[in-house]
Parts: sequence; C-alpha cells; structure tokens
Amino acid sequence: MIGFPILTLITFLPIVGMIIILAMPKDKSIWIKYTALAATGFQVMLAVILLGNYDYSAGGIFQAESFQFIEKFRWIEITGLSWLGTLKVDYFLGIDGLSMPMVLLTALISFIATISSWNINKSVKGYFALFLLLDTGMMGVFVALDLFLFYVFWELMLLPMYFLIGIWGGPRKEYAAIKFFIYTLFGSIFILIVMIGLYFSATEVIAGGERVFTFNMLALMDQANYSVDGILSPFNPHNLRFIAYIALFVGFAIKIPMFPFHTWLPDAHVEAPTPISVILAGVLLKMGTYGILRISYPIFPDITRDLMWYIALFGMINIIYGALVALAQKDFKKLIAYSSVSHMGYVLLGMASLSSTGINGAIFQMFNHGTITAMLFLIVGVLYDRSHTRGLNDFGGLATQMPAYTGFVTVAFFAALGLPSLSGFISEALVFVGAFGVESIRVLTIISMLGILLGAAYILWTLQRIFFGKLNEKWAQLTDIDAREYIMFIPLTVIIIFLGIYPSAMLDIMSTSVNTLVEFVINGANNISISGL
Amino acid sequence: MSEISIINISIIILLLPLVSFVLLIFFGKKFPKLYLAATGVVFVALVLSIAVTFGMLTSYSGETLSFSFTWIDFGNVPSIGFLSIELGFEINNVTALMLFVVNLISALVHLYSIEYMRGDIRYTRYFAYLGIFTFSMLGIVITNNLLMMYIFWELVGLSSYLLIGFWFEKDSASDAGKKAFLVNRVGDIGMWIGILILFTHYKTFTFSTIFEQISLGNLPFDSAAALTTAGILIFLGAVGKSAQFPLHVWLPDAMEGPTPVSALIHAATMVAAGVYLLVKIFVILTADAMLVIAVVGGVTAFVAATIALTQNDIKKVLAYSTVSQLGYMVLAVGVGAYAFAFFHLVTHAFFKACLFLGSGSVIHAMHHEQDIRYMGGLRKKMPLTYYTFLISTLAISGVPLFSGFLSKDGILAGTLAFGSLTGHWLLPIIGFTVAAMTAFYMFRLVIITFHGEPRNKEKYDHAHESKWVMTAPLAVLSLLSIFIFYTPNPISADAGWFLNKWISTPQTVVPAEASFDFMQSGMNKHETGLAQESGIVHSVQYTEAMHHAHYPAMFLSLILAGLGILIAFIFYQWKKVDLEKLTEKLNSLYKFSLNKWYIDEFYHATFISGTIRSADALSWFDYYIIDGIVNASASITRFVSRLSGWFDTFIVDGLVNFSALFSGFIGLSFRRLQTGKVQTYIVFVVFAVLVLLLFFRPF
Amino acid sequence: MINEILNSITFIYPELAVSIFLLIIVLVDLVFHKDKKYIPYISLAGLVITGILVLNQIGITHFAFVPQLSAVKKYGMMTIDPFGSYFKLLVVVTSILIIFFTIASEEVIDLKERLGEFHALIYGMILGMLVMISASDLILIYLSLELLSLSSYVLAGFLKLRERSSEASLKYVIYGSVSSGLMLFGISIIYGLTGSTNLYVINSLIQGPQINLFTLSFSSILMFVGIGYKISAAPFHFWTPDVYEGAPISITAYLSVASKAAGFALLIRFIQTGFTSFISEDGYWTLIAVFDWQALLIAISILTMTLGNFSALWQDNLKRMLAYSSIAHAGYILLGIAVLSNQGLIAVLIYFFVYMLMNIGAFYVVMLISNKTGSENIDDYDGLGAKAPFLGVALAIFLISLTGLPPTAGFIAKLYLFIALIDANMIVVAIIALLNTVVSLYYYVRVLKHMYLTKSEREQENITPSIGSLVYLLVLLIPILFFGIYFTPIVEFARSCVSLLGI
Amino acid sequence: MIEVGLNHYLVVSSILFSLGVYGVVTRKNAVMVLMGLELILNAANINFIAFAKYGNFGLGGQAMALFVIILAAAEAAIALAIVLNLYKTFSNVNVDEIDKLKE
Repeated sequence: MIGFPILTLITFLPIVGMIIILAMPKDKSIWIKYTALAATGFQVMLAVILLGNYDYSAGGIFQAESFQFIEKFRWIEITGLSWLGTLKVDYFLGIDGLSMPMVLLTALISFIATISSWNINKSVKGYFALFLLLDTGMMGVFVALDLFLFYVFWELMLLPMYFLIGIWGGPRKEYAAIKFFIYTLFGSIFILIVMIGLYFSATEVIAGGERVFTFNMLALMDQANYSVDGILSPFNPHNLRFIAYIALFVGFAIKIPMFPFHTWLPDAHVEAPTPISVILAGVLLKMGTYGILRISYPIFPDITRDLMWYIALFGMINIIYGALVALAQKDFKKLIAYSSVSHMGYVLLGMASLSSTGINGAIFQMFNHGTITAMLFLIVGVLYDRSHTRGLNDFGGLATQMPAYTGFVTVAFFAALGLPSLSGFISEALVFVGAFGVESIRVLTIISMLGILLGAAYILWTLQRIFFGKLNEKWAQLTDIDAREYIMFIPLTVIIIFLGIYPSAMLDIMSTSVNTLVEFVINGANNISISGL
Repeated sequence: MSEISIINISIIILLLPLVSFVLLIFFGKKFPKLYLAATGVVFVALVLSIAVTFGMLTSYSGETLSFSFTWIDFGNVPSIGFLSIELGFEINNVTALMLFVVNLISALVHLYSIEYMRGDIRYTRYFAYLGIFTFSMLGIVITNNLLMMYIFWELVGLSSYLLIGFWFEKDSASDAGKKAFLVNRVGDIGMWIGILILFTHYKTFTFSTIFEQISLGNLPFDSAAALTTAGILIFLGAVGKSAQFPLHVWLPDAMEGPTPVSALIHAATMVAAGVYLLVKIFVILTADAMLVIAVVGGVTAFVAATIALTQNDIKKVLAYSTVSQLGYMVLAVGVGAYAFAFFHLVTHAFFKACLFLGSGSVIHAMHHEQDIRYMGGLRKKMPLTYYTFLISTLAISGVPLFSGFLSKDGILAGTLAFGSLTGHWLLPIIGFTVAAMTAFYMFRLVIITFHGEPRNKEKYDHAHESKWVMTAPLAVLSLLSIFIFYTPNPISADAGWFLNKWISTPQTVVPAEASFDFMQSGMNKHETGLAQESGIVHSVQYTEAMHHAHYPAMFLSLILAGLGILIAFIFYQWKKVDLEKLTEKLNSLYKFSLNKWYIDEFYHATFISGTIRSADALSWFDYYIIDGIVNASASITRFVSRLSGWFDTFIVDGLVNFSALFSGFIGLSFRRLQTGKVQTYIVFVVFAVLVLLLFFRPF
Repeated sequence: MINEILNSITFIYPELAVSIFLLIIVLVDLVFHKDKKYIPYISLAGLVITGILVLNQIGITHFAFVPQLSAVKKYGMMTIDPFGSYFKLLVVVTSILIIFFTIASEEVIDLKERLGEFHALIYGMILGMLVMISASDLILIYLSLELLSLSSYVLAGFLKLRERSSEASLKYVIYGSVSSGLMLFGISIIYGLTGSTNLYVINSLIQGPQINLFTLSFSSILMFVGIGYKISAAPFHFWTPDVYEGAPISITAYLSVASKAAGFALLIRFIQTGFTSFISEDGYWTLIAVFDWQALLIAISILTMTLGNFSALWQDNLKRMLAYSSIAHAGYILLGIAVLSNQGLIAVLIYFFVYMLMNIGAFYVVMLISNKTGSENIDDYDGLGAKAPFLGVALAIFLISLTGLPPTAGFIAKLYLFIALIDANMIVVAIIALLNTVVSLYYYVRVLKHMYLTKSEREQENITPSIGSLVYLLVLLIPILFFGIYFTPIVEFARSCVSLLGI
Repeated sequence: MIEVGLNHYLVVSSILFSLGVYGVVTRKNAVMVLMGLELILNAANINFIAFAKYGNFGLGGQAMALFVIILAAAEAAIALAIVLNLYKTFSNVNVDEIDKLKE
C-alpha cells in the first residue's frame, strides 16, 4: 500500500492545476498550457503508480476490505436529530477492478486531450481551467464509493462541459451545449431522487453501534441493512424498487447514450472542439455504464435480473441502429459519433449477459472504446484543422498525400470494426461469448452480430471515401501529421495493438472483481426472490 | 528432429513473415532494398517448412504434435468454475504439407513479384503486405483452436483487402477490396456463431478437446441438430473465404489486385483456407451438414464453370475456374472424400498458381492488357510461359499424367460412390458436367491467348518473354503438376504415398444416428487406428463404393475432358463453327453466362440498396422523429413567441427543446393573468378566497 | 401591571433599539439637513447594535406583555423564542446587507436630500418585521403587518418621478390594504368566535366542540389572504412582479427577502401556536381537526412554484424574472412548512438563510450592471462574461445556487427540503417540485447563455466593480460555496432554532 | 318593536364589507377605491365592537377598533399621498389606466 492519499491526489490534482492557472496572467497562454499538461501528466504518473501497487486478487464490489487505496472519513455529520438519527455523508474513496480501468482511461485520455488542446487559442485561461475542473469531476466519479460524493462529482462535470462546448464549440454550439446540459441534468435529477430514496431505506452501523441512514454504496448493497418499511427496501411488500431502478437506469442511459436518449450526442460531438469530443467519447460515455455496473447492479440485483432481456434488447438496438445511422452520415464527425452509439451498445449487451465473460467484455469494451474512439476523434480533428471541412465526400485519395496519417487511421479504423489482434476485437468477442452463453438473450445476440458487418461497412466506406481513389486536387497542399500529433497518436496506437495481442494485461485487473460482481448479483437476486418479494 | 523442435520451428516459420512485415512497414521508406530481405526471409521460412514437413512425414507421420498456452484467464467464474481461454498450435501431416505449400507458393510469388511489381510507387509496401498475408495464412494452418482460426481468418481477410485495393487510386480496386472484406464478413458472422455454439457448450476453443467431448457423445446443447447447425455455420466461414455460392461474388472482382497476389491469395492459398477449415472440422460434420456442404460445393462448381465459359478477361476466366475448382473441393468434403479434397487443394494450388503467374507474365508482356480478344499467337513470343501454362491447363482439365487428373478423378469417384450409397445422383452428374466445361473453357483460354494470329499488332510486337525471376516460378509450379510427385501410378492416386502414407482420413466422431451410415466403420471407434492401417476409409462399404466408382469415374471424366478439349479446338482453333451464329442462337443463355447470372445485380438491387435505404430512412427517423420529439417544441415555441412578440434564435430552441408544448402555453397563460390592472388582481383575490372556501370548507 | 411591563421590556431590547434609532435618524435628518452622508452609517450602527441584542436573545424562551386580566394561563402578546430570534437575526443581517446595497445603488444615491426618510422608512419596516416575527396576538399581528406595509408602500414608490415607481406604489398600496382589510375582517370573525385575540387562547378554545367550523375556516382563509400577500404566495402574489419591477432595486431585494421572511415567520407561528394540538416525538405536528392547513399549504405551494417558474420563463427584464423566481422560491419554502414537521422547519430555516445570500447577490449584480448600462434587459447581458468576468462568474454562481445545483448552498437547501418531503412520504409533491426545478433551470441558464455564449452586437467598455462591491459580493459568494461543500454549521444552527414556544 | 341583536350588526357589517370590495373592484377613480377600502375596515370594526358587546369579551374588541381607526387614518394618508404623486406623473388617477407594468 501507499503512504499518501493517492486517490485524493489523483482526483484533485487537476483542481490544483486549475487554481494555479487562474492565478496566471491571461497573456501567458503557453505557460497555462504547460501547467495543464503538467497536471494531467502527473495524473498519468499517479495512475501508473496505482497500477504498480494494484492487487489483482482483490475483489472489491461489496466487500469494503477488498477495496484498495481506501480513503474514508466523515465529511458531513449531523447528530442528535429527533427522528433522523445521525445524518452523515462519508468522504469515501477506493477502487477495485471496476474502477481501475476507468481511472487509467481517464488519466490517459485527459493527458492526450490536453495535448490535442494545444492549438486552442481562444481565451486559453478559461478553457484550461474548465478543462481541469472537468478532469477532476470525471476522476471523482470513478473513485467515489459514497453515493452522495458520486453525485457531487457527477454534477461537477456537468457545467464545465456545458461551457466547453458552448464557448469553444462550432457554429451551433449554443444549441448543442444547452441540449447536452438539459439532457444530462434531467438524468441526474432522476439519480438524485433514487439516491435520496435509497438513503432513507437503508441504515449502516457506525462507530458506537448506532444504526444510521447511509449513502455508503457498500452498505446499500447489503440487503441486511434495509429496514422493512423503507420505500426502496426489498422487504417492503409494496416497495418502489422497480420504478427506482428504471429512473436510475434512465439517468445513466442518457449518458451512455442509450437509444432513444442518444440525440444529444451527435450534436454535442459535432459542435464540440476536438479535445472535448475526445473527452466526451473517451470518458464521459463510460460513466453511464460504469454507474449501472457500480450502483444499479449490486444495489438492485433482483430488478437487474428481471430486466436483463430489456437491457440486452436496448444494447442490440444501439448496435444495429447506431451502425445503420452512421452508414447514412455525410459528416465525418457525426459518423464517428453514431459509431460510438453502436459501440456502447456492445457494452450494454455484455452487461446484460450477467456473465463473467460478458461483463469482462463490457468493461474491456468501455476501455477500448475509450482509446479507439478518442483516436478517431483526434483523427477527425487533425483532418479538420487542415481542411476545415468534415464532409466525407469532399475528400479522396489522401492516402498518397498523408501516408503516416493514413497509417494511424487504418489502425484506428480496423480496431473500430473489431479486427482481431486489435483491442476492439477482444472486447466485442468476449461480449458475444458472454451474451451468447445466456439462453434468454441468445437471439438478440445473434441479431447484434449484424453490427460487425455494418460496422465494417461504414468504416471501410469512410476509409475509401476519404483516402482512396484519385487525390482531390483541392487538398494537394495538405501536410502530413506533425510531431505533436505523433505524440497524440502513438500511445493510443500502442495500447490498441498491445491490448489486442495481450488482453490479459487489462482483463486480469478486472476479472476478479467481475466474478465477485456476477456472483453477488446472482446470489442477491436469488435471496430476494427466496424472501418472497 | 524432436517434437518440441518441430513445434518451435513451425512457430519460427509463423513469425518470420511477420518480421518481414514489421521491417518493411517501419523501415521500408529508408531502405528501399529491404524487399530483398523480405524475399530472403520467406525463402528461409520455406526451407524450414520443408524441414518440418520432412520431419513430420518421416518420424511423426499420423501423429499430432501440439503446444498450447493460456491466453486469457478469467479465474473462478460463478456457475462455471475456473475458465480460461487457451491458444496453441498443432502439427500433423496435413498441417505440415499445408505449411510447405503455402511457404513454397509465397516464396515463389515473392520472387516473381520482384520483377512484376518493379517501379511501383509502393513497392516495399507491397512486400510488407505479402508478409502479413503469409503470416496470417500460416497462422490459420498451424492453429489448434477455433478462436485463433477465426483471428487469423480475419487477418487474411485484412491482408487480402489491402492487396486487392493495392492500387487504390483505381476506384474499381478499392471497391473490390471493400466488397471482398464485407462479403467475407457475412460468412465470418456465421462461422463466429458456429464457434460460439461450440464454446458455449464446451467452454473451450481447442479442436482436440471438442472432438473428444463429441466422441464421448456429449453434443452441444445435447442435440445433434445443434451440432449440425454448428457445422453448417462454421462452413459458412468457408463459403465466404473459399468463394462458394452464394458468396462467391467477391473473388472475380478481387482480380483488381496485382496478378501475383491473385496467384498467391485468390488461387492457391487463402481461398483454399475454407477447404482447409472443412478438413479440420471434418470429423464433427453430421450427415445433414455434409449434404448441405456437398450441394453448395456442387452448385458453386457448376455456376462458376458456366460463367467461365464466356468471360473474355484472362484473369476473370481463371478466377471463375478457381471458384469452380474450390467448388469441387467442397463437394469432395461433402461427399466424404476427405483425402481427395485435400489432395485437390494441393494440386490445384500448384497448377492454379502457375496459371495465374503465367497470365501475369502475359499481362506484363502485353503492357497490362487483360482482354484475351486482343491477344493471340503469343506462343512464339513467350514459349516458356506458354508451355508452363499449357501443362497447368492440362492438369486442371484432368488429363492423365498430370496431378489434376488424379485428384479430380478421386473426387468424381467420391461423388459417384456417394451417389451409389445415398442415392444423391445429381452430385456426380454435376461433377462430370463441370469437368467437361472446365476442359473446354481452359483450352478456349489457351487457344485464344497463345495460338492463332495476333489480333493486336503493336502490343504483340512489344510482347517478349519475361525475365527468369518470373519464369522460374512458372517452371517450378508446372513441374509440380506432374503426377510423379504424388504417386508412381499415373492413373490411380490410391497407390501413391500422398494418399497412402501422408493423408489418412480420420474417423468421424459424430454419433451414429446423426451421421451417414457409410461413415460408421462397423467397429468400435477406439480401434479406428486399425481401420486406417487396413486402408479402409470410413467404413468397408464406403471403401468398396469408392473402389467400384474408380474406373467408371476415370473413363467418364477422360471422355468428357477430351470432349471439352475437342470442342474448344473446333470452336477456336479450327473455327469449324461460326460463333456469331451460335451466340445469336443461344443469345439469352450467352448473356446470362456473360453477366455472371446477374448475381451481382441481384445483390445490389436487394441487400446493398436495401441497407443503404434503411440507413437513410433511419437517419431521417433519428433526425426528424426522435430528435424531433425532443425538439418538437422548438417550432411550437417559435410560433408562440411570435404570438407574444418575443423572439430569440437559439436559446428558445435550447430552452424549449426540452419543455414540451404545454410548458409554453402554461407559461403564456400565466403571463396573461398578469394584466397589470390592480383591480383585476383584487378580483382574483376575492375569487381565490371563494374557491378556497369551496375546497377547504369543513363539510 | 407596571412591573410586568417593565419586566417585559427586558425581552424586547432589539425592538426598542430599532425604535430609538428610528427616532435618532429622524432627528438627525431634521437637524443636519445640509449633508446627510452620515445617516447610512448611523443606521448601520443601529442595526449592528440590534443584531448584538438579538444574538443575546438566542436561546431565551419567554412571554412578554402578559395581560393581567387574561385567563388562568399567562399568555403574552409577544413570544421570545429561538425560532423568532433566528428570523430576527435574518432580518437584521438582511437589513445590513441592504444598507450597503443602497450605498452602492445609484438610484438611491441620486436622491441625497431624502436619504433621511429613506432610512427612517427602512427602520419602520424593520420594526414592523421584528414585532411581527414574535407577535402572538392578533392585534399585534395586524399592527405590525400594517406598520411593515405602510413603510414599504412608500419605499416602493420612493423614486417619485419615475412612472414605474409610482405605479408600483399605487398598486402596492391598494392591493396591500385590501388584503390586510380582508385579514382584519377575518380577525374580527375569529375574535367573535373565540372572544380572544391571543393565539394560545384561541388554540385552546377552538379545540372545544361548540366551535362553528365553517366560520372558522372562512376566517382562517381570510387570515391567510393577509399572510399570503406578504409572502406573495399564489394566488395572492399578483402585486409582486409589478412592484418588484417598479420599486428601486434595493427595495425590491429587501422586500423579496426580509419582509418575506417575516411573513413566513408569522405564518409558521400562526399555524404552530394557533392550530397545533401537539408535536410528536419525531417532530411531526398534529393539527387541530378544524381546518386542513396541510392540504391548503400544499395546494398553494405547488400552485405558487409552478406559476412562478413558468411565468419566469418568459421574462426579458431580469428584475422581473427574479421577481417571479422569488415567487417560485416562496413556493418551495411553503412546501417546507406544509410538511408540518420540525425537519421541514429546519429545511425552511436553512433555505431562508441561503435564499438571502443568493437572492440579494443576484439583485446586487443586476443593480451594478444596470448602474452601468442603465437597463435590466437580458439582451444587455450579452457577452457580459467577457466584459465583466468577475460579475459574470458571481452572477453565474448565484443563479446556479438559485437553481439548486451542487456545489452551491442552494443545492443543500433544496436537498434538505426534499429530504423532509420524502420523509413525510410526500413523494409526488417532491417530484412535482423537482420538475419545477428543471423548469427553473431554463430561465437561469438562459441568462448564463446570454452572458457567455452570445456576442453583444454593440461594443461597450468593460465593467469593473469597485473594491467595495467586490468585497460585498465575496461576502455573499464565499458562504454560498463554503456551505455548498461543508454545510454542517448552518444545519446545526437551524436545528438549534426550530423550537417555538409551544403550548 | 324588534330587539336589535348581534345578527343585525353582523348583517350590516357584511353588507358594508361587500360594498367595500365592490367599490374597490369597480371604481375607476383611485380616491373612490380608497373609500371602498375604508368600508372594508369599518365593516371589521363593527364586528369587533358588536362581538365585544354581545359576547361579554371585555374591552379587547373596542381596543382593536380604536387601533384600526387610527391605522385606517394613517393608511389613507399614505395612500392619498401616493395618489397625489401619481397624479404628478400620470396626470390622471384612473386606476384602470395605470398598467404599464404587466405580464
């Protein structure tokens, strides 16, 4: 274990950077950029240290003792309330196999997004301040183990995103920003309601043997903690667990984004500046699925099992629908955006399988989609910076013009269409293995496999439209990628290929926790159904 | 050689081409001469593979050496137990021979390409692609499990995509590459589902384990139907790769790639991978599965042959003949002629590669002219090319003394035997017709190209024999089309070491009730080893049937082949028949064949445009309906705000994007209440008092 | 008799201090009519002293002015209890803030020579409010209400020559006096029913069987008209937008916080002492089954917040928008009362504290900007984020807090409110309130959008706030952010102040 | 000769009250509106005194009435001042024409 509170550090480091930046004079934009780079760079280092000290055999999920790097102390405590007993919120951080990959992903993507923000020149100070704030929000969501804390971080990342899209965005930025904002807020309000409902349904024993209401996720997972009359308690004959689950799920589904709540995504992506698209696709979308796995699954195992089929159904819709709509896009960035919709569908499908392979695949897919789609958006950005257009049909024959660029694009594209030996394949394969193994959703899985074909179709078509054929003379002056862009692309490419060949590097991190999760959910569901409710 | 060294060497063989690929990709620009290194590497691989093959066939014939390692470990998985994914390699005779074939042709093609591709702008890149292809192909060959099979399966798909679209400046080329990849994906999905069925039940991808389980009577989902399904679905993969009907459409287009590539990938090795896969999973094929396979193979052979009759592009003709021959092999597997399927795979690999390289040499000489109607009389100009081409043509047409005769004869015999045992007589009939057609169109090709008078003078004048690096491979390959390499007896392969010593048909593991009777040797499965030694294939009655079928098949095929050749000469050499009249007479048929049965058109009309349309429809739906519901109020609000003389461009949309219609109206009506007249307010107050009294009065 | 009064005096030091300083201000105004620049400081001094006196009172629970001739039990006309002290403190703090507000506000600076009246009237309001907060006798309630109203009528129309201002005052006076008239009529009926004007006595009497329920509910409703008009609860809120828009902005801010607070204090005390039979162990109030206050309050509060929010959607004048938003907030707070539990009361107290900070802050920024641009129209906020970065951020934070998003104190206030609601199993109401919050988001965000996302078409110079106003804003901002992150202190304080002097 | 009892007073007061409200709502002229107000207050006063007299509630009612009268005077004074000021700016005192502030 590590001597210092590493999780707090990794979470709030960006805030420190933000404060430093705010203290800087406006005109020293280059120093501001370096500060931001340093902040995110340190974050990556810390993430690596985390990985170095990570215990692969610890399960986490519901056992507090097997979480790692735990930091826990009372944040808010109000004692002596007449009927409320003790009102308390913990500052409770810790990671397990579910969060570790996401922490790595967040650190990595933030770092790369910072590099790609280098050519932001409009009010640099504000941009990087907000950017780092966003970073903290994202990191916090993945390390928080207290619902209240989780929600705070969740909301924290909302506003910076709104401004980053709204100020530094494209022509229809206001529209996109407000749409993103309203959508997400709508979702988070549902989360809030359920959160409060849970708070008043379960209690936890604190020092001194007193039982108090709690936001502690782990305590909420333990059915023994639920009072009989709590509105979300499984023992309450007329509980509202089902409704609560739906509300929670919608709250998260909006972030994923799950059909039919996905329409904010294309707008947000198209309008957002490249680095923000990278963050959006690379990390933010994962929060939805992470939330479902971390909160909905273990806290509502019974409902989860009952709704498996529907989750899978929506996964399938996402896959096919996203791919088909992507196929029809004329705008490069929109196409990638819809491909995200399709790829997140695999995550849903894998989660729905409630099997280790499937959920391993889902989490792995979250990570891979993070890296791959981040790279795809960087690719769009590179092209857009040079040509100031994103029309797929405006290009052609760039392969001869920008060979190195084409090389990276090919890797990213084939990773996106799930070519074996690249990371994307492994996760999709595991998702299918897991989902196919479940009788009830087998048919949905088989239909989903059309996604592989459609994915290949739009990817290859794009590749052809942009890079093959005669070189469009208009682009004869386009230059190949420069050093900075190499720096952005190489790490991602390496990771994509490495994980494609040696997936265990990532899967070993999560598999123990995933097994724990699956076992916990299944047992929990059975216990509840046994207790007759 | 010890077992472990054989394994190690084969792994080295696998990795060598990868090395060349990496080198060329990263340093190709700096050192343009690196392609020589690549060629050298492949030749080293060839030598090693010869060593391995020799070692196998001499010391471990009939055994299976395998080596496997854990790739992914899921730990103790709930309700399953400890689960891990194993990968690995296995070497047996078939594998070893395949290794040799692939490496040999790959090496020859490398050599050939040095001259053929000279001066291309992406010269080194081309060799890099050859490298990655060889790597993936070898992977398919030596894997011992389905997952790796699938992985490398996709990788050859990739390399074929890259090589078909190598000249991507041509739209036709990049289209062809895309088409090849997508069509293959269709098959692969089926294959993947099949694999999943097996994995879901056996929790492993390894062939041997799965076979063992099945032979112990543990069927997937405990139903023979599931096993049949799995077999057919995996076969779908082969349908894609080996260009079987109805997924054969990509192969002819693939001829857009450089000719050596067509020789290596789209004639000799990759397309044969499908057949190789079938050979690998042969033992789990149930009766129904085999029948399906046989029928598909037959149909493919026939359709392709009919199309090949009328094509005018030299490579197209060869392409369709390839499809047709692949059909033969699949048909062979279907009818249980396991050995002959693989045999034909090998022989075909050699002579078809030779044909393609020969055509390449011609095309090279004719400055990339591919239409045979502008050729002619090249025999004098390029004799070596001509004779090698001729030998291979004889081989493919099934003329005795050549390899093709032996393998094809075996297959036809197999179909006959099958017909006699199961009553499916249509298959042999197809088989023989195709044999005749093959002979005809191949000789048509030879005659139009090499005989007669040159039709395009100045091209003809420039034509010349190619350099040795191009002709040497031709020589080697045509040499390998002679019978002597396979059997001492030119008319029967059964005596030959190829079939006797090297290839032994494995005993099916499918339970008796699910497989053909003739597949069941009457005796207990564990004594199958015995069955092999006594030269009995599958079962006594099958062996007998084959035996009876042998001579009739031979004569029949001889006659038909001769007939085909004869007609070809009558038509094109001696011009005894006026082709114009004939085509006039058979116009519809001719058109049908020339336009490849309009299959592409059909696909375009249905699947492709269907997908595109639905995609457009959906994106419309997405934009106008789903987002529309969200945005519904945008329009309403604009209307409302005009009413109230209040207009704001975007925030309104943004704002009301979310609030539905009524929010706008409610807000407005509330505003209306605020009339600004204090007395109205007071009226409201009084009114409110009365209403409240009405609602909250105690009774 | 006399010593009773003398002894009671000790409990009303704050009120006394206010009255004395009121006189002082009037005198100073008369004596030095040359320059009146000291007056604000005098009134500040007075307020500080009052504040200290109030602080001393915290924790004390006692009756004042117990009439000798009253019945067996001794019920005073005024009640001193922590609850009252909390609101008094709130009023005093608000007043101090408002004094500074006026110092910065140009509307008021312009009329130097009338500064004396201005502060005198403010003091009149304060006195009215302080008395109102601790009044437990209908007579006193009516008197204090009138005192408050009369002063505010004048203040609303203080800018004589501005049309909007005088119109506002006219509407205010007519509307106000009608509602207080109705209230008076209600009082008279209650008096008729019970024969007493003391809430405690009334409480004990209406528990008797012979009470005429219909008349009682009629009178209760009339009472509520009066109170509802003070707290501008729909449908008695109609004066609010017009007056808030017309009045000087400092007065608007003052009305929207202080007099509303006093009104709420009155309402709570009226229901708690007048109609509650007992308070259960877990802090829930059981009402006397003569009139269903809970249903009434719920209905009114939902109507109020919905109406406030939806009407605010359409406002282009920021002052007016804030007026509607304050109506909406009144709705939320009313919900806190409707829970009829100490938890709800805690929520109300917290909410008011936070509401004071953020509302005054928002008005202050609006004032500063209108000082520069001379307009409160939303289009004049275009590109403000660039022109006045600090003001922009400040306003943004205030608005976010008003919306109730973390990490601002506004979130905490709402959180406690919803906790109370959920605990009382008023889930549906809670959801309605939440949806209202979403609606409210639109118009708050709309301001942000104008400030940051739209380019202003006409160029204007940067707005840089003076040091004074910068400090002022920081004083408001820091607690909002601090309590947003660590809010135990206010909660504890509120909890210590929930106890009313009950029966 | 009927005895004048509590109810008579109440009837009178309620009539006054209603008249007052009616006046407030219908009159154009601000001054008339204010008169309506006075009626409302006096209606309340009548109640107080009547109740005090017939209910033997002591002097509380009368005291209240006195307060109310005083307050009414103050209110009237302020209201008239405002009306006057209004007349300066709008140069009319018609309540229903003063509706600049609305919606």
